Amino acid sequence: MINELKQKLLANFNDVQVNIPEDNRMTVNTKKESLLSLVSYLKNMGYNHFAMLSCVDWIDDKEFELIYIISAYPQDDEHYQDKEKKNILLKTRISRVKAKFITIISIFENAEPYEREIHEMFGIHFEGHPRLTPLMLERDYKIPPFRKDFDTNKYVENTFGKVPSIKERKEGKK
Amino acid sequence: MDRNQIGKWLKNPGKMANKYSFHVVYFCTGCGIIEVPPSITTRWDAERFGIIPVATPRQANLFLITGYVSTKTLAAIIRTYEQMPEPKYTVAFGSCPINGGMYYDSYNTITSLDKYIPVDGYIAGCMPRPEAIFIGVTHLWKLIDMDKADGYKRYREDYVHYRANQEQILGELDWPPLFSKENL
Amino acid sequence: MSLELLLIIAFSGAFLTYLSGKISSQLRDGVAVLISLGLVAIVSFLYNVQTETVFYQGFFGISLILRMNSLAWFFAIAIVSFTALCIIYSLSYMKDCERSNYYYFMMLLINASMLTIVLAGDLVTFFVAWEIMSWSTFLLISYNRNGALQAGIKYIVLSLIGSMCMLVGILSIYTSFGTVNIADVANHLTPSSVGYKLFLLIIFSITFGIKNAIMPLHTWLPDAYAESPSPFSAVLSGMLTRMGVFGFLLIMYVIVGMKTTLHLGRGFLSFNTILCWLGAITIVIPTFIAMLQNDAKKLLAWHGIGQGGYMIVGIAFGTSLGAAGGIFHTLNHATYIVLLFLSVGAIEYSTNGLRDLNSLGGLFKKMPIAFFGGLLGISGLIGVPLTNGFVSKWLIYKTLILGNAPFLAFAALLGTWGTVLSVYKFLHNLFLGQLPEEHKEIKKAPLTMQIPIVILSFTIILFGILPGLPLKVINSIIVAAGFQALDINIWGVTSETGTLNMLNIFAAIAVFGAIFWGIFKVARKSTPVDQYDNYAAGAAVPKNKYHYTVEYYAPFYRMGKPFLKDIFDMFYNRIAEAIGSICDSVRKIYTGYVGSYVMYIVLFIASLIFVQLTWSIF
Amino acid sequence: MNIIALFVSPLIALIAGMFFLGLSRKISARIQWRYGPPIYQPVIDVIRSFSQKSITHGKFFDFGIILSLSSSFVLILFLPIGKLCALTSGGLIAFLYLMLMGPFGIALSGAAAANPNSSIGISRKFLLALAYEVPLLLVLLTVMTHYHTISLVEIVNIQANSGWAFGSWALILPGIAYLLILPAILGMRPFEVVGAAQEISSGPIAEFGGKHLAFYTLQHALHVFVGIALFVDIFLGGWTFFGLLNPLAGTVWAVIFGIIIFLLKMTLVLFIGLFVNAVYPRFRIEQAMQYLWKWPTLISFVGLIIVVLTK
Repeated sequence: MINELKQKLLANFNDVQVNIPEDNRMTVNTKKESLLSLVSYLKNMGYNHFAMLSCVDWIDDKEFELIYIISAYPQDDEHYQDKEKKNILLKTRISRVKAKFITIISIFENAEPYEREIHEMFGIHFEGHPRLTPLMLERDYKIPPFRKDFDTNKYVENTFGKVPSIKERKEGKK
Repeated sequence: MDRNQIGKWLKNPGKMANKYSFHVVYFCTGCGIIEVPPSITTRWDAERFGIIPVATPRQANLFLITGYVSTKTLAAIIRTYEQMPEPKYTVAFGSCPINGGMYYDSYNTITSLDKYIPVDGYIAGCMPRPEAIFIGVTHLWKLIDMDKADGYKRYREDYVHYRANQEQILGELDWPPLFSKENL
Repeated sequence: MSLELLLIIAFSGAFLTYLSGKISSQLRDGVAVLISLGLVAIVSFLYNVQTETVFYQGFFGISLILRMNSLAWFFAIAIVSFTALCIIYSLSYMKDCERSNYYYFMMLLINASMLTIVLAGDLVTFFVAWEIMSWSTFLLISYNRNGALQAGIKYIVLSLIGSMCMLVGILSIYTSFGTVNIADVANHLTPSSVGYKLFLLIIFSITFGIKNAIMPLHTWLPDAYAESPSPFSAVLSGMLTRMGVFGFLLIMYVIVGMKTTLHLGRGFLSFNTILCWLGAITIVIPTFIAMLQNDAKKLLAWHGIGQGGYMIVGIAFGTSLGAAGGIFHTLNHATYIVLLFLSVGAIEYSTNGLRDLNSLGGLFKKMPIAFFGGLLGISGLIGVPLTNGFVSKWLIYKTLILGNAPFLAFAALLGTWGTVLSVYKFLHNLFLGQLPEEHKEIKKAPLTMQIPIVILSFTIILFGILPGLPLKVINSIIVAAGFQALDINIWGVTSETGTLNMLNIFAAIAVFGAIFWGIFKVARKSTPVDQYDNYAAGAAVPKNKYHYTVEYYAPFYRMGKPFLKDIFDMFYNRIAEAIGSICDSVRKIYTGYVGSYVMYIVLFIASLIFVQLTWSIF
Repeated sequence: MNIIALFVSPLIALIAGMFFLGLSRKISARIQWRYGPPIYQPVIDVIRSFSQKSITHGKFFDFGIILSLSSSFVLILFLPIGKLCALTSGGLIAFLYLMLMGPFGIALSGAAAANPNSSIGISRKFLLALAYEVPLLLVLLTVMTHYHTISLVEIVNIQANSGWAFGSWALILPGIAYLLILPAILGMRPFEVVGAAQEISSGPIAEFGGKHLAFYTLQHALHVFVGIALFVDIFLGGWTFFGLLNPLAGTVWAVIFGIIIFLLKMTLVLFIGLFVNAVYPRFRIEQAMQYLWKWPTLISFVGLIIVVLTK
């Protein structure tokens, strides 16, 4: 089944590289232009669960890699087994400078919080997203904290380290 | 209960009762909370020391913080601490509240808790076993006996400084100061 | 002071108020208050007076009589004082309303007509005053127009059915005995047949049952209470509806006579047992329907029905404790239901007409007087010890239990527990809990609204601790009706099967309250905190959303809602719809075409000729 | 005698109530293979609460809890404890109403705190009360109809001949029904829906701390005492024990031993509740209502019918 899908993908899309590391897992590397059509194609093929959006910061290549994890479940609910679930990892790379990409909300509505999270943690702008407001972080980080060039040690020293102990503060005041 | 104890009870019943009736707010922040269920159930039975968990800070006098404290949790911790009635004691459990522990370089985990609220005792370890909770409690008893568990008094005295530290991390706080001039 | 003069003052005062309203509104307010307070003074001077005067001779050969006795005085003083309080309350409540002349006119007219009803010594006066009361009530219920008009029509239709029944009864009495004087009728009725007595009892019971809203005849009440202006709702629920109780007392214990009434029928199928069971149903079902209401006034209205059941059970059970309890409960019910309606009215006034239980809350900090009124009102409604409701309910329970009617007692006690739930919801959703931001600044209720609330709250406590005061009058009423006298002292009732002494309970609660208040004061002083400094699992307290009101008893609603429908109302509505559609189809003969009318005339004449030719009737 | 009872019976009730609270914690611990707290632990808790500095949400927040505690003490005066009964006015009906005032005071106080957890807890409390009042009222009416009196003292005294109420077989069904609803009256599991600490942060008392909490604990102790004592008074004959005290009749010893017998009977009844409490999980409020309106109501209803028919 998953091999059939590989053949179909290779036939329909000319710029994909498909690997099957395990029986029920498939990774698809693609160009960013054809991602949207791939996602909608997969949805039509029965891969109707958008499980997660992840991101890797390839700082040496000056690129972000976005990973869309999409799964399909067998129709037969009663005899469901976990190994019958199939995952597809769609990987695409975008430029790290002024990073931006297109939203897939039109295909999978539940992508909204994932894209917000990625926007918050990596600073990738998703065009067409209805509200890219802060999701989890409360503080103002100059560089998004999950980027590789965010120096946590230095940041911690500058913020939490700079809070004086009560004793110091009392003496400093006096 | 020996004769010595009875004398202490007559002298200061409130203090002794505080010692032997810890009603605890378990602030389940990190992995430390997994050590709490064994400590209050059959295996270690904290209730024999009068320690029972309660649901709201209003009824508690011991505040147990079990694990790392992110900045967002810090606000909740401060609110909860301020809602507890005095006298109240704070015990931080595990290494994370002491110096950040394994989250020493995290971008949103504070490194030492006692800059923001007063901590009366630390139980070190990653994680400490339930026995360590009881050792911590016995140490806290000794501190209370010696009147050294005075975190709530320090908080009252140095409230301005604590508040300044809290605001330095959390920005402007959305609740009014606990101690204004009239109820100090 | 003769009774005619009293009624002349009452009726002419109403017209005078209306006329002075044409001159200036201040003058009208003054006149209205003066008239109503004057009536209170006059009636209270008539205490312990037993007179009977013929005020008009020769009304078709019937002499119209007014008489005063303890029963009449008891109801009269209640009517005039509650109306006076409501008039004082109206001064600011109705200030900016349109048609306020008309409002005061109707209020005083209703007051006067109720006074005439209780003073009437013959059935014609009674009927005429009853009609004046019904019609003017209809006009005031529909004062707010729109929805109120529907409620008013519902009321007047049922009320007319009642009046017709009463008219039939009065006519039959007149044709049988040739007199309508109540005392004479009672004398004539003693030797007459059981069937005729039963006929009279049933036909009058329909009239008074509609007025007192006994269960199958109650449907006019919830809408009418909810839609009329609050001070009038208070009068309506407090005294006007209880004219039904007065009527029951009159027909059962004065006209037919106590001993006869209690022995009509056999076993379960006797008149008073059936009436008791109707009363028991009236206690239980409306009380539970009240739990579902989201409109404060509607909730109180359903309780108005439910509490009426206690009076009926007490009166119909036919023991001296029961009758005393039923009559006393009429007075008590009036005090606390008037108080509750006035408190709700104060909220309406302050929040610009809000009385939805789901959108208010936390008002006890802003309106302490109205809150204490509400608290004491619901305490009376439940019957918490030290409030007057406790005493009257105690009398009823005791007689039911010792009279071997445990199922009636169960219904009554169950109704009380249902009352606890629904009135707590009322108090909680209006006054307790979080105060919404938009009600931080509200209009302050003026003094004229607070004074009646304070007086009534005081009355509730007074009659709760010293129940002997009203029970003394009630005792003379039940003695006049032929019951055994109760052994009453100022603190309560003594009898060999258990005494009630409010002094004990009052002293115990006062002493323990003082002790624990003292301990509370001596212990460490507590810090006052804001409502937003509240436990929310460490999160910030959300403003305006931290109040649990909607579907307050959700688990019960899920279980009970399908069973708690007002099926009688639906049944009557179905009948009304059917009549409407029949009339609609009848109307179709008016085609608007001259030819068809000509055809009708021709057909009619043809049929007449046909009839004449066949049977030769004419 | 009445004057002595005025001072003694609240003390007995308070001490016994606190003892029962401690005992129930200890017994539950032992059933769960724990050592358990010392038996005087509730007293320590109350002293601790008193020594703490509480918060208040306004005057009414204080008023409710004071009303609740003082009316609970008044309730004790109406309850025959052994042979002591300070006040008899009003009988069982006044008793029922006073039983209502304790929870009502807490409800007022809890709702004044403006905490939705409290409100939910109170809503559950009243629903549970409605649920168990139906069988309870039937049971009490059965007893009152059977003995043809509304006075609690008389009900106890009539039982002195047979030692308990079950000498007359018509009262067995109501007795069973009362035992079935006893955990609900005491607020124990499986009916611990009101102060559910894990769901609604201990319900009505979510905002109580310091002296408010201490007052609440005392009130709860009295409530537990009353719930059990009512059963002992109505069905187990109060101070009587099959004529054991007859030789002492009229002496002070009869009163003292009467109280001791009474408390022993109460402990016995408490144990029944505790064994259920220790092993059962909690009902949802709907399940609790359905249960209470099914079996206990049916049993007590049949009991009432039997009593009415055999009268």
